[in-house]
Amino acid sequence: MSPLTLLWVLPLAGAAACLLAGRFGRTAARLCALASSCAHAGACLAVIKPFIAGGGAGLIAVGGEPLAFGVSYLLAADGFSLALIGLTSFLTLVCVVSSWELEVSAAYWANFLALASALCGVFLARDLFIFYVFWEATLIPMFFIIGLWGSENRRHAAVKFFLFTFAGSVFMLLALLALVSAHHGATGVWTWDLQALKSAPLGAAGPWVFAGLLLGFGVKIPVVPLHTWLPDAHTEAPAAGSVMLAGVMLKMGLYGLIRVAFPLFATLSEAWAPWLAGLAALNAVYGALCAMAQTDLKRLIAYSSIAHLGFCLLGVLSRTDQGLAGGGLQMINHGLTTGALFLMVGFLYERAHKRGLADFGGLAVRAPWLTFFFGFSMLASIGLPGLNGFVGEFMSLSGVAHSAVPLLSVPFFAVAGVVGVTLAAAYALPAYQAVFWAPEAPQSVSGRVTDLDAREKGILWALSALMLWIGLAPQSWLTLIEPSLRGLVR
Amino acid sequence: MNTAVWAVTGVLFSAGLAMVVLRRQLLAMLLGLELMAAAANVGLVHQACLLSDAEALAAVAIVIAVAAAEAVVGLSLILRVLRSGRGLGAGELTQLRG
Amino acid sequence: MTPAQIPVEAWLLFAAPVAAILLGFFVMRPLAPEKTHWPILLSCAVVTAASFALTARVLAGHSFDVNFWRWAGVGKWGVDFGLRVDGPGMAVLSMVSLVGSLIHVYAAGYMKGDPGFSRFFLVFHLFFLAMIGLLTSNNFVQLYLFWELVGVASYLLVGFWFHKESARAAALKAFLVNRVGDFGFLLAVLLILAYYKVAHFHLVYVQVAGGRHEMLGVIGVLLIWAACAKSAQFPLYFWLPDAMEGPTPVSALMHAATMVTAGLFLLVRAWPLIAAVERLPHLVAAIGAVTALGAAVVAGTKKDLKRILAYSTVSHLGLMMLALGLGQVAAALFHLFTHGFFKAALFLCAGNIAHALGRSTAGVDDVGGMRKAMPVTYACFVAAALSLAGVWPLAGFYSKDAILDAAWRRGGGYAAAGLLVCAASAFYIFRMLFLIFHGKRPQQKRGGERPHEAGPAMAVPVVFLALGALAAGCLRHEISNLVLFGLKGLPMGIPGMAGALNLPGQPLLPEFDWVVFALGTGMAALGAACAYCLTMVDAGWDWRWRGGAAERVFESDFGWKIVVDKIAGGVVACARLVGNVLDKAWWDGLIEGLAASTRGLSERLSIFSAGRLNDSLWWMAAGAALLLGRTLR
Amino acid sequence: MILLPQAALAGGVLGALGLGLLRRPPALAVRALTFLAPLAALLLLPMTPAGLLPPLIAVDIKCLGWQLVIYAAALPLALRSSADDVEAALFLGVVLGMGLLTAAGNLPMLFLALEFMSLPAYLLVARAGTGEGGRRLEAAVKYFFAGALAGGLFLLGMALYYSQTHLLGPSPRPVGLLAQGGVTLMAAAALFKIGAAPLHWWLPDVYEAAVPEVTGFLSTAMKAAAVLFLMRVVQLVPSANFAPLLPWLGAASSLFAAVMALRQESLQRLLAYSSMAHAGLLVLGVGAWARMGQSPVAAAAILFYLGAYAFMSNGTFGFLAATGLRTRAQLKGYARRQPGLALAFAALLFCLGGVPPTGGFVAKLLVLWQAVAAELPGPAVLAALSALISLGYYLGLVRDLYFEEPVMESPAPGGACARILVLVCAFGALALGAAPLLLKDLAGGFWR
Repeated sequence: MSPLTLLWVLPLAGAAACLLAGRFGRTAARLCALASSCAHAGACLAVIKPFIAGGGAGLIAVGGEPLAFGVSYLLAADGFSLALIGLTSFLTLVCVVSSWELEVSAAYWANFLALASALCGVFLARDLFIFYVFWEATLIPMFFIIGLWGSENRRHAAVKFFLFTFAGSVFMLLALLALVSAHHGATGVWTWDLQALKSAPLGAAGPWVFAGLLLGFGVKIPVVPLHTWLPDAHTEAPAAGSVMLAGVMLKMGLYGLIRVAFPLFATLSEAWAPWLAGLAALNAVYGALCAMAQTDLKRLIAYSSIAHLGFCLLGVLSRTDQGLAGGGLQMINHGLTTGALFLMVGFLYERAHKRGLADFGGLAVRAPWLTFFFGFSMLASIGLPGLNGFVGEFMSLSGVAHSAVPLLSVPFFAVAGVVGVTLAAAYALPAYQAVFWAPEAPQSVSGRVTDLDAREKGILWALSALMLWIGLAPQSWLTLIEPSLRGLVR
Repeated sequence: MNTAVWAVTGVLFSAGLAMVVLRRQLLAMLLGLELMAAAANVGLVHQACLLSDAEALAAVAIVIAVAAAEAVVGLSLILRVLRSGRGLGAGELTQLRG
Repeated sequence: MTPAQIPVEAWLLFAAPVAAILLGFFVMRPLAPEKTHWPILLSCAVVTAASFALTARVLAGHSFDVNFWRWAGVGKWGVDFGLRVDGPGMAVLSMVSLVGSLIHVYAAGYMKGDPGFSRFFLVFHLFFLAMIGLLTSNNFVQLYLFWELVGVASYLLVGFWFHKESARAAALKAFLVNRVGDFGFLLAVLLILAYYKVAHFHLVYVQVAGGRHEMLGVIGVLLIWAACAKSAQFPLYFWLPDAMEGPTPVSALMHAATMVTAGLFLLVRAWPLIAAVERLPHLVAAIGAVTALGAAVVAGTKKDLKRILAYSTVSHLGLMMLALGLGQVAAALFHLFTHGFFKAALFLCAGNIAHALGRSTAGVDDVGGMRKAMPVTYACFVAAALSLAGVWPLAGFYSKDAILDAAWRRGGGYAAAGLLVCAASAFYIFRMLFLIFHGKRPQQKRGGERPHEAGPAMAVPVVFLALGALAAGCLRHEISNLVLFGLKGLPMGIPGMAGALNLPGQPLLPEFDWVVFALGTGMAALGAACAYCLTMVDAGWDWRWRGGAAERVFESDFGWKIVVDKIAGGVVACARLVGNVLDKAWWDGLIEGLAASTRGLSERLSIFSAGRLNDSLWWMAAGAALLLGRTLR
Repeated sequence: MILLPQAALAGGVLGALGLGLLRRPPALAVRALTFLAPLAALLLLPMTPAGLLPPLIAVDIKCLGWQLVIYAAALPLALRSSADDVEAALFLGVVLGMGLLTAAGNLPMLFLALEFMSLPAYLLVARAGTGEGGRRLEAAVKYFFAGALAGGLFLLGMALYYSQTHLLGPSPRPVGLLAQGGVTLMAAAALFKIGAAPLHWWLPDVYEAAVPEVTGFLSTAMKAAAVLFLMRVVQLVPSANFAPLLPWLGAASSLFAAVMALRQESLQRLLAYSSMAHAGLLVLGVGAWARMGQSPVAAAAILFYLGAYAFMSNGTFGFLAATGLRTRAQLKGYARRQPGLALAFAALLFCLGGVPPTGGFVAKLLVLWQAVAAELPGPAVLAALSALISLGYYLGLVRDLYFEEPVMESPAPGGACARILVLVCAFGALALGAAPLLLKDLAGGFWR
């Protein structure tokens, strides 16, 4: 049992243990969930620590003994994957602790741990079959999380979320199959190994296969035309569900692009980079504009996620050192800031069962700590320098302005990105003021809102400390992410 | 001569098919089925005699046996429909739809 | 110069405020919120002392610029943070630290008893730290970092009394306008990094001096755009008058002395880039002249005391921009130095008056004949007013005279603008003076108690500032040397840097010129005379013309506020259109409709299987025939 | 010796009828026979060596594989405890017919086996099950007439084929137009049996009216036999004219079935259309198999799919039998009443939908893989679309199961034996998800 296999088996075992512990009552299940997520976080740190000490450029791999149908159990982790796995385990721990007081059944904890296991699987898999299985396996736990513990029209949102992602993934599956068949046609060997498939001669079908992959990953990122599942899924998911959905699941799409799509189709991705960058810039501006028009706080944060992911995509597409590192780091940052924001909206929803901007007001008086933390995360989210949001966005945009890719070097993508940054303040601050600063509206439910308790404050202090650390001293994080990224797209 | 036999087969088969598809009466449809089986047999037996091929003649025997079995099953079903009081028309059998 | 050799005062500049804020937040706020200001005032003292020590070092020719920390580095691309202590930086920092400390003391008195006392002081000192960082950073990225931090601090402070609707709106407007300005700054920094491969000031200067002028025009315009937002210049000035909603110490420190000068300081830092493109300095000068004139005229028509001073600040910043545009770096910085003193003094006097009347802000018609009631405030107000108007021995005269001299020498529109601004500023300041202190109108009794002189904590800082407004003029040679020295003897701590770079344009203040003196003082006297007749002689002037078309013109700043509201409304409408109509109704509707239409299709298709036996058989036969037909072709 | 399994089944039929003669058929004995005969066939299977009994019988390794799948799929119905000897005989007769089909050597034997398995099936549909039989009778009549018509078409096809090629078995040389026409007619008969689009009208009515266990049996064992029948017809001539049509026909019928199932209120009718969608996918698989020169890899993919589908379909229909649920409204909130059964049903639904960690995904992947490998992009995309639409109603069912509030009073659940069957099927379907691991050495030969 190599450490990498442990990384995805541990949460799964934890999930099973939670279900069993559920027999003996809720507290047993909760404790079991906490134990397994702590163990998982510990395992991640144990793997990451020596990795950073070794300069962050190495690669831990698990031998790929062949299974049936050309599949081989091939796992590998470089700095970038480990960073995302670390984020997954940390956010799972945050979710477990933040939903401690909810009266939920053991299945709630089991689903979260199963989701964490599947996510770690995605970030570890180097064999496209296993990658795809984990990729889709994440849908089932999230479907139940949204469906069973969501808010009012959770049922529709859960089905829409599953179908939307499945639609993208089905065509991705066809693309993978075409790739494997083409490789078999040329070499006579059935294999799903990512490295081997790089040499698959696709010829005329190349653009179609690349488009299939992009469709699958694009739905998950989400790229604007394929994004309409996100606001519903985020709004209806429970607090912890939105944290995992925004924190890690949105990164699967971009990770897939960086790990699978770009290396497999280096020439095509270079040729299509300007078009994709156009979409990414559209993402940034469109997400911000939509966020400005929202009246539901959670929906506003969901649209802001679309904008942030637009920056990550821009950075990655610029194919420059700092752009890639910026995109990668922004994925982690977005996980932290949007995770924190969703947590706090979740706390509000737990107390007042309302999410509208007009339903609150005067919270600065009733819940000063919540006001402080929400303000802190919101500033990090709109990219205040000194906090983590700025580092990712700045490096991504600097990458785009600096890029050597034709048409991309003309800075209008950078201009669009900076317009997105500017609009960020335009949607975040009015909402912040309406909920926290404005006096209590007549029909407001602020009366039910009590300030954060120690547990909630503890989580938010941890998240804020991380945000400040990345914002002021991103170098240590960059050494973890950057070396592996640079090798990928070059 | 060969074409004459095929003409008979064709005519008989299409008559049988027409009876099955167009007629409302269940019995008439059953007759149509038997007619189709018989038509195919005519073609088969003619060709078998030309080639005096034993295997084909055995096939003809099998076809005749099977057609008979088919008739038995068909009649039993139609009788049950009659006993359940719904008459022979195929039109009333529309409980299952959609 | 290696990081180890950085003098301890430079470290103290940062260590003291950070320690005070952390101590304040984690210790004082929970335990003794009303004593939060003790560690903070101590840190102000330390900072002031350190800044004076550093100024002495720079005057002695030991300014330094050194990188001590790699913020983020990837492959060849990298951004380092460092410290740059040189002439312009120290000139502004010394004023900022002194004025800032005095205003901190004033705030201790002014904000006593306010429920958000500790929150106020923490954010106030965070702003102070940000301003220090801004003035001592040695590259564009670090400057941008503190620049944004200053913007956030101004948002939190303007919106300090968040229960007031107008304060919230003003805070939001201030931050969004600054954000629009930062659009230019961020894009400029990205372009500098992209085309010059480095963000460090001096390395960029060397490249620009070496002839690389790629995208310099665009970068210059963007930087000017950013400066216009922060220093409230023509296109983006309209947030400053509304920012008066904040408490008086905020208005005094941020919106008079320090924050608004950040924009000018950015242009000083980026001056070699802007000067390298021949048309840009004219743009800066033109913006400065237009803003100065427009704001001075509008200031004369305002009713609220603090708004008059706000427009006066916009006007004086316009003058500084004009000086900078004409190449007079030292003149601009010296005027910034003196303006800090007399404008802060004026604001604090206005604060005292309002405080005395028991209100947060006072209008011209609420006050009158306060001369005997508040003698100290009256004295300070007169000193600062005269200094502002540019009366001979005072500080304001020397700095304004230098600018007027440069404008007069350049001639043309600039000279006319300069003179008109002198007249207009004299008019509005004396109008204020007469209306508040000498007005014959009987005082309306409100709240019964007579206005009394402010307490010592609020009066002492005002006095010091007034003294500064009087005496700052004699420092003019030190300031100009400081600016000159700062740029010459700059031992470079950064490898691969050539010797110091001389800024284009005369660094020294011009000599005394009788013609300019006569013209300036004459125009000031003319302004004062007009103010006297329109307030003391014909008392009703201030109310007669109101209500007419003229008021609408002045209230909307010659129509500019209407244009801005239209633009803002347009953006919000566009967002609502995209968000609700395009995204929710059409696009989401299309996809949901697709799903619904497949269900509908299933509805329509089911009529085929009506369950009749013959139809089934008919379809079967037809299917077989179809299959046969397709294969036999 | 080579027909041992079939002999065991024939013994079963005669035994059941014999017991009937004794007027008082002891219920236990009949039930034992219905269970033992397929089990005996299953056990005897590996022992029967390949061999030829020209011209009627031809048994080889592949045919044994097919028999294995068919008998396994037939087992669940064998479990249904019914004291009725005639029903037992009919069931064993159908299974015997399928056994003969796998061993059929030439066309007449194929026709005999086809009718031998169809005729008892019509009666089984009419007879099995308690309560008023009106709906089942109507379904049986429809099934009979459709089946007989298909039989007639097959006969005509055989006659035409024979008249030109003078052969009753596969012809090595390419054949003329008349024979091609004959082969096409025979293929039409096979397509009818599978339930492909234009010839499918009988399927929903029969699957809805019959008792769930019988429907499960029909949708799995009968479908496997029908697919084998289609493959035998394709093998008749070197390059059949209708083969290139199969992928499009399969994909189109799968899409049509998926769309039709969206709006169904009755659970059995919905699962009937879902079964038709899977049948379409299998026809696509056969088309890909034919296009790739009848490669064993494609045949293995189809066999795997049928094996996985046997678990899935028997499981879902077993669930309907075990719980007695009829409409989607009754299904609402059922997870609160029967958490264990509901979880198994949800797992089966995810398998049917082809969602990765399950066996259904591996099956669908293999068939799609063959379609893509055979350069059939159009049908592959249509199949992917139908998979997406079918997931729509599978998720709809899971949504009713878990997310809805229980509305109506649902009937009391059935016996323990039926519930265990559902759990076993669910476990089997999920276990197949790890097929790459499980079949590491077995399928190695194919895929290396």
